[in-house]
Amino acid sequence: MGEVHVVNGNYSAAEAVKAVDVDVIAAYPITPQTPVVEYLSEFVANGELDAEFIHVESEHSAISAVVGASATGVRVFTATASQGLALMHEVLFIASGMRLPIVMTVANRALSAPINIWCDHSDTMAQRDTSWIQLYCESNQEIYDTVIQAYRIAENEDVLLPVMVCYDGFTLSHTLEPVEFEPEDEIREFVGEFEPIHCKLDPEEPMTLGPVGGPDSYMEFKKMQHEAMKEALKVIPEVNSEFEKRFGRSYGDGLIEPYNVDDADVVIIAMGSVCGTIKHVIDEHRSDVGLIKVKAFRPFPGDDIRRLIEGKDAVVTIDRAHSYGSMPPLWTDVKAHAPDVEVSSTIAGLGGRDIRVEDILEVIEVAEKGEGTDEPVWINVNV
Amino acid sequence: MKYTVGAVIKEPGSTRRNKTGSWRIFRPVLDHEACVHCGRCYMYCPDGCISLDPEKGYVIDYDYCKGCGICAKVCPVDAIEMVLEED
Amino acid sequence: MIEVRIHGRGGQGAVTAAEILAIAAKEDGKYSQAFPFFGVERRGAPVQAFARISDHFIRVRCQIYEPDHVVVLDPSLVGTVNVVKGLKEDGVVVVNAREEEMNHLSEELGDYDVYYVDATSIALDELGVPIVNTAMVGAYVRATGTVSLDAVKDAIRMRFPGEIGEKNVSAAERAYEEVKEL
Amino acid sequence: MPGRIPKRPPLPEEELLAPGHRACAGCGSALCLRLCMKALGPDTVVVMPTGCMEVTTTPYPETAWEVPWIHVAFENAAAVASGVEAALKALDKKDDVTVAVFAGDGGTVDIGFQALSGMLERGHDVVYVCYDNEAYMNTGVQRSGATPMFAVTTTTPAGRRWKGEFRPKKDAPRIAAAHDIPYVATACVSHPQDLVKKVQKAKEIEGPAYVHVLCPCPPGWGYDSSETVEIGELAVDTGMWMLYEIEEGEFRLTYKPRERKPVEEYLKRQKRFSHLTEEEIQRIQRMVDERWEELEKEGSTTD
Repeated sequence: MGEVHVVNGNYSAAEAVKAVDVDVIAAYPITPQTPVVEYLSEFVANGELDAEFIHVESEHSAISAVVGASATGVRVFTATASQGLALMHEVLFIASGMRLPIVMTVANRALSAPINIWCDHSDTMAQRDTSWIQLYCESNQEIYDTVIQAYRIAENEDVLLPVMVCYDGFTLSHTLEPVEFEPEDEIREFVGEFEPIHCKLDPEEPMTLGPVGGPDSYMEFKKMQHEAMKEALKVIPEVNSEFEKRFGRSYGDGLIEPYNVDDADVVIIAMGSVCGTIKHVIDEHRSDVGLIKVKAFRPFPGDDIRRLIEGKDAVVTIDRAHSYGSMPPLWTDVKAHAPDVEVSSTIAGLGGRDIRVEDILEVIEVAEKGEGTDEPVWINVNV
Repeated sequence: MKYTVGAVIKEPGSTRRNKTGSWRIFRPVLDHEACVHCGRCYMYCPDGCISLDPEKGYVIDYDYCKGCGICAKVCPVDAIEMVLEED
Repeated sequence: MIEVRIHGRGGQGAVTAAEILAIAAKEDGKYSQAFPFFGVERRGAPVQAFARISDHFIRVRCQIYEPDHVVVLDPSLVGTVNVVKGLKEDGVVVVNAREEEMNHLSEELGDYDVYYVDATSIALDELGVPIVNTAMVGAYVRATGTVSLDAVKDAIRMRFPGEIGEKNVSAAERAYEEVKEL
Repeated sequence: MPGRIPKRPPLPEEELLAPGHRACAGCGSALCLRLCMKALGPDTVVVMPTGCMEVTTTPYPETAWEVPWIHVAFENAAAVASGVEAALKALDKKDDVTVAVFAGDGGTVDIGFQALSGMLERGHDVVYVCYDNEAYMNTGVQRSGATPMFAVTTTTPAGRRWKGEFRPKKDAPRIAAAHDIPYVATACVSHPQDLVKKVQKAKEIEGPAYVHVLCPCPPGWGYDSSETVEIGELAVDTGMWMLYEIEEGEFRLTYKPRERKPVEEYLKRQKRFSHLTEEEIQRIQRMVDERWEELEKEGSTTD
């Protein structure tokens, strides 16, 4: 049995990183992720975590350093948000292209301009195509559990892809709530010792990592990455259910978490902390509504979502990001997998705009009226 | 071609398969009689294709020599001559 | 579910007060949530923090617009900030104020149940600094019964280990005793 | 008159940079890396940013490297090396393995400068070698911060208004030294034994070491591939490039030409300077004279 502590989301992330016993941490502070770096510094300073901590001079160097460390054959961690993630952008492709099992947490935050430190998903959505697995969390417990599972997923031989664990800035990162922390030895047993599988910088067995891949090989490597993502669609549920067996907690099948969907006429598809508010609305106001919480955005469990929304009266997505000049990302992915289902699109909660109960009710109304199917409806906006 | 996970190359020194000797226009020819075995040609070869044979002295590996001509220039006794490659 | 809004100034410990409440709720076997108003305010600026306390896991994650209770750490905020904004009809206000200040404050606070305590003097006595958050949590739990005083004391000790924790416990206990209904 | 066959060549025999790589004939940078590997030995992890030497040595599925080697991006070799070094520490292997960076001038003095500064300031035990061919040669000779005054590149052409590069070369070794690191040195491929000695020293010293190596480039500088060593020698003998060490803050010239040759002898051998007027040559001469005067004041001279 674990022990319950009342902590914020950043602490949950740091505690999980400590529990899995990472070897090298390189991170640069940025609101609202900063406390993760501070907590981990404290753990290392106190000797609670035996890791090398690299005080890098930028997020670009943070991700670069963990790429170097991971390639040398150790378990690594970094964390960032917003502009910091954008600064890492280039190296994200390289980390996944080199198939390094890096785990990074992102405290989701909007991108400038105007400068805004508050939550939305623009930062991680902009990294959608970097070939990182993206898992979104609804609660601080889910952050802790997901970071631990992320190492198992990333290090799986059939996957070998980096994982981004995303949680909403402030709404989770700076909010305290009870979280059950498991005994560290049990977590370490669950995650296992890190063993490099496909590469290691070691003079005993010299390898060349990150070579030039020309037109005769590049495309093959990229297709292999896609296949690895498809494998992750199998591995994520396996890890989720193994975790449940051991610790008693799960999040749907690890890819999506349906809530009241079977009995629902209207289905909302959403990601992150807003799913909690949606569940609250379903419980308190609209028992005829269901929720599909998308936990894994990459790989995208599109077929599972399609099966759940086929035949429903109304379906609506909530995106906390937009693809300007087109339709927002979650809607686009849902539609790509369910072209025959009418799906309404709403955009809410950009730049920390609170998503209130009344906003969720408005989202449901948009769906019921069949609006937003070819142009997103912006919720609680004044222009 | 075999495609490894993450494009990792596990065969060190495998560019040896690529015989850059075909790049050559001029060919260094070492006069072993004139050679004083100072090793300058060996030191300065950017392609590492001059080595010391205990029997023959310094030898040039024409499989890889690109014919840059540095060895001929640095030879203190002009023991290396650059001659036009034939066919 | 009880929703609490805490008004203070940057540096007075409003966020910590919310956190202590949330930790205390857990000690009482309840569920809780605590979060600051996510701003860029610095020391001295009016700030807010929030707490939710419930018998069940709290799923809702929007901000609090209609609190059940309001705690005011600094009397000068009453009048500058609408501290009772959205407060439910049967809501409770707990304010740090001296008895003589209450005459003009009560006008601003309307018909709500109002409790007051001179937390500044308590904090100065017990801690030597005018940081009133722990005292005000003590007064708040007396006024509302949301969580127990014992749980608050445990939470304070967890948040501030050692001597400083004991001083804060004393501050909370004294405010618990000294708080008065208007 | 045939001489005695030496038992050993003048430098270690092991070739850790295999032939068959695609560097240009007469490449000064390839020579530099080959020599550096002789100095560092097989227990070395090499980190390289994007550049000539990266693309020419690792065309999948082939590699010229006999040691573990990694490339990540253009601007982050020093950060990657920091991570490698930290991981070796975590694995308790740091004492047995050297971490080295070989980066071009662009990857060092321009785009990689921030990461380099961070690595030096944090004190990682890494040997950082800049192979400086004074422009972005990999992409076809565009100017970098290390391009010398008046040199023509494709982005600093000589025309009616421009006379090649506008400003003197960024003094990267001295900036590296300003981080108070234990060892900084300059070298040139024309002086291989000096270069190898310095890289060996850099390897032995604990903490960050920075070695900046001038590497003449036949196509980029405009001279025949056979002249790489001569051009390097002229750079040193004219004082255009100085060989020195800064060890624990102590500056020391490691080579002083008996009599400095006029810079014209160096400049006139290269197409990139062929547009220079007498006046511009003299301006370069004055710059070199002033710099020598300044540096000679700083330290003693030994060979």
